Amino acid sequence: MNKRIDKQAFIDKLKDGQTVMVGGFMAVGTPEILIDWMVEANVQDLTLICNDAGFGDKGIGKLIKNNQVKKLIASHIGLNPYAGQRMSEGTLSVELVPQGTLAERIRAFGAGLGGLLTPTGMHTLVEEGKQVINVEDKPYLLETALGADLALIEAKTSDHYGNLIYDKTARNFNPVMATAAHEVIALTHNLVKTLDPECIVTPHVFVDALVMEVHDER
Amino acid sequence: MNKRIDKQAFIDKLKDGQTVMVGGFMAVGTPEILIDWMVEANVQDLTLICNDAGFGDKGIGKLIKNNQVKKLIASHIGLNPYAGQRMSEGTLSVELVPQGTLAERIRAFGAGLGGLLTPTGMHTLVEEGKQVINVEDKPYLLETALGADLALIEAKTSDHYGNLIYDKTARNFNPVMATAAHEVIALTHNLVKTLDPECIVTPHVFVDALVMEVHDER
Amino acid sequence: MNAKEIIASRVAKELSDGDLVNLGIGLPTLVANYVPSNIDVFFQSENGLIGLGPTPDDDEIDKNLTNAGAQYVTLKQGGMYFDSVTSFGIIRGNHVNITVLGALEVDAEGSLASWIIPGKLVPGMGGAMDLVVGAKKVIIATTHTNKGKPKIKKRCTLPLTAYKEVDMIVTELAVMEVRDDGLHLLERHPNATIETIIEQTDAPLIINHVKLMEV
Amino acid sequence: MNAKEIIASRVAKELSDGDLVNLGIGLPTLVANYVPSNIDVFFQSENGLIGLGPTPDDDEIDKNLTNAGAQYVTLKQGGMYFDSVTSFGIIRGNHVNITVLGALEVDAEGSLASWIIPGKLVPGMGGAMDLVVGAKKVIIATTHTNKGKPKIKKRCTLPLTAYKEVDMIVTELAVMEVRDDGLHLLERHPNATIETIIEQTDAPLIINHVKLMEV
Repeated sequence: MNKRIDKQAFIDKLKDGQTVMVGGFMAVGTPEILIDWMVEANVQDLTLICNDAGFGDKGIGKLIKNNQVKKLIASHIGLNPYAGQRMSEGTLSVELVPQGTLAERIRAFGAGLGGLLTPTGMHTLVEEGKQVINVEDKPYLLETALGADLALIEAKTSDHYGNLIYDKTARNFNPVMATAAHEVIALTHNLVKTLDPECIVTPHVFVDALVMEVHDER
Repeated sequence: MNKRIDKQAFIDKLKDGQTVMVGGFMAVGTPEILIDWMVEANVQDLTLICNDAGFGDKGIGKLIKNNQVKKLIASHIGLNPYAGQRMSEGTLSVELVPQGTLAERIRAFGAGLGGLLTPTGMHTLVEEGKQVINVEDKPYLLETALGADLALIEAKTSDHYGNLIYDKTARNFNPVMATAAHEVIALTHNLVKTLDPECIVTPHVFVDALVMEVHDER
Repeated sequence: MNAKEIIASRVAKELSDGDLVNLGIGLPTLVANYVPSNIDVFFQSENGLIGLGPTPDDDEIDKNLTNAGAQYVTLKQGGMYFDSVTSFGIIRGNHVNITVLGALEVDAEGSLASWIIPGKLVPGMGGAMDLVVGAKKVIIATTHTNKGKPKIKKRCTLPLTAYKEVDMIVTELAVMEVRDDGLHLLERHPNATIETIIEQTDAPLIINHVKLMEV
Repeated sequence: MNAKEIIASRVAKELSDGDLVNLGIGLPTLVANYVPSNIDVFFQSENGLIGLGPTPDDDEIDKNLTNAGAQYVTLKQGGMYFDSVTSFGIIRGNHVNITVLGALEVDAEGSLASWIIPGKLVPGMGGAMDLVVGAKKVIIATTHTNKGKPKIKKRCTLPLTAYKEVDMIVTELAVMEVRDDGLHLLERHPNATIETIIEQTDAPLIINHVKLMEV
């Protein structure tokens, strides 16, 4: 059950047109080296699911800058000037999702749910095209599950099985994305023999492959 | 922000007719002493939400034996002979819920969701009286949020703020129930100054009161 | 080998290295005794752990470490604890490779009845409905008949646990697979003739090449 | 005190001991500077922590410890980290006592517009829609007007962030509360007359006893 892969094995998993979830919140907790390798591989027409668009030269922003992204599903794109630019050029489409709804939709996919009812977005543009369902006379939006072909996440430490823990606010979307993709690849900065079974955040069953980065060069 | 309460303060929070969630799985992780105090207080007409009915003399089974429970919402009642007996006597009504659906319904309440779409129970008796909603041509049951007046949970250790960690499989329903009641009371076996902020399972904001039991006498 | 041992040992051959497996209570728990030694399998217990280890000695018992059948267990290396929401997220979310469950009835369409015995108190479905719906592969491990009456039906007559979710049925007589065109007889126990199996099965069987069960 | 400081200091008086508070980026973050010293308040940052501590010195900066505005922060005792799902469960689930947010427009019904400026790139709603819907008490902290134009309307004209969710509006001129019967003027800044406030507000104000703002 050796899950470690190298750069080439990672690049071999990338394909044009894939839907890829990437962990991170304004690039904190984004597996930068994996993004760099995606830029290097220059895969095209990606659909990305991420909390935000990162920055121009940090996080998934690098993929947007390099014109590899066809569609972005995110809660915020304001810190990456290339996102707006690509949108007005017509090469990038953006679906804006409230941050909590984004988290729940990804969670729903990972937990085998078809969707969830949230009050968030009721009576706003977010409601457009969605079913409104009343429960005890209160209206909720039906939001559907959101999964991906690939999830790229960043962990602080992994054990040999692929159990993961995270570092402070670099946790954010990483654990939930680890549940919601057909293949989950984790960048880890430490590899240890065992982790405290009470403190493991992502059980190894969610993790398909590990990339080891001892020296964090960001 | 002192959350510690004593036996009398606990008993003062109990009322006839309350809906009470109790953590535990076959009584593992059930705050036994709080159940004993409920038996002592002899509050009546309770609606209990718990994974199961416990045993005849362990867990919430003691409340059923003592005829304090009007309704039980659970996934399994087979290990408590009094549950079946009270049902046939007509003094106890039981709503059986698939275990994963029970967990999700409680979670939905705690997370402010109106409900969720699950494939579990489709084409079974569980479907009765529920809405079926199709998402991408797949049918799901709409299950609604489930909350309570009071949640009684058992933790291994609390810090002074009420942050909680649990012990092995005694965790089970405790963390989710901590999110889903108007008042949450935790029995804790240890009280410490600080807990590792990466390993806290239940943030203190969910916990209203702490009962300290240094000597576990079960 | 008795019937249960035959069933458990055959089911165990379905496991692959790295699999996450959830065993129902009763007969299915025996499967753990027959895991091939050359593979590493993780067992989940839906009350909140992955990585069931060997049964503890009396002096190693921890009252807060049990399986979903309330038996004392241990945790093996690489295992971890989690809450019920996570546990059923793993189950419903298709992250369990194989679940093995018992049956009152199972049918040619892959529907399962396992929670209501007419005239008896209904103890509840526990986690079974989620497991059958959520696991990648659902294996029913059951004796072929109950007091001589077939448990494998064309259509279940008892209230369902799940509709069209079962992938494979393993009994002491045969191994069957539910496919789109019906129930295929894949293997027979060396002591069971195809005629016996047909006779004791209340569902049409599609029969092509029937291999001998390795147990 | 400038307008922002007046607003932030007044909002801070709404906090109680033990409150969980979420401050939006911009003006609302200033509220943290005015928390009364006799109460203990926990600030949440929706990217994944409760217990924001003081801004770190340069040599204490941890690149993996930031707030929702991507600023480096610290964690105070009793605080903890969690993932985005938990964070928004806390927010949506009514566990945040008070959220303080800015506005483009806010109206007499308690509806808020804060995420779309016509003709400009829409950066996204981030977590604002969840916060406004989920927090027990929603306080809008905003200058009373924008370049002389009222921000407090009878009805919002811009696309909404949330409908009928705002509880209180605090500006440099006044404190207003949204009630079932309309928008009540509760307090005025000592330098602002009721006439000025009415003039600069594009919504009918219900006026009974108007106290002086304590700042």
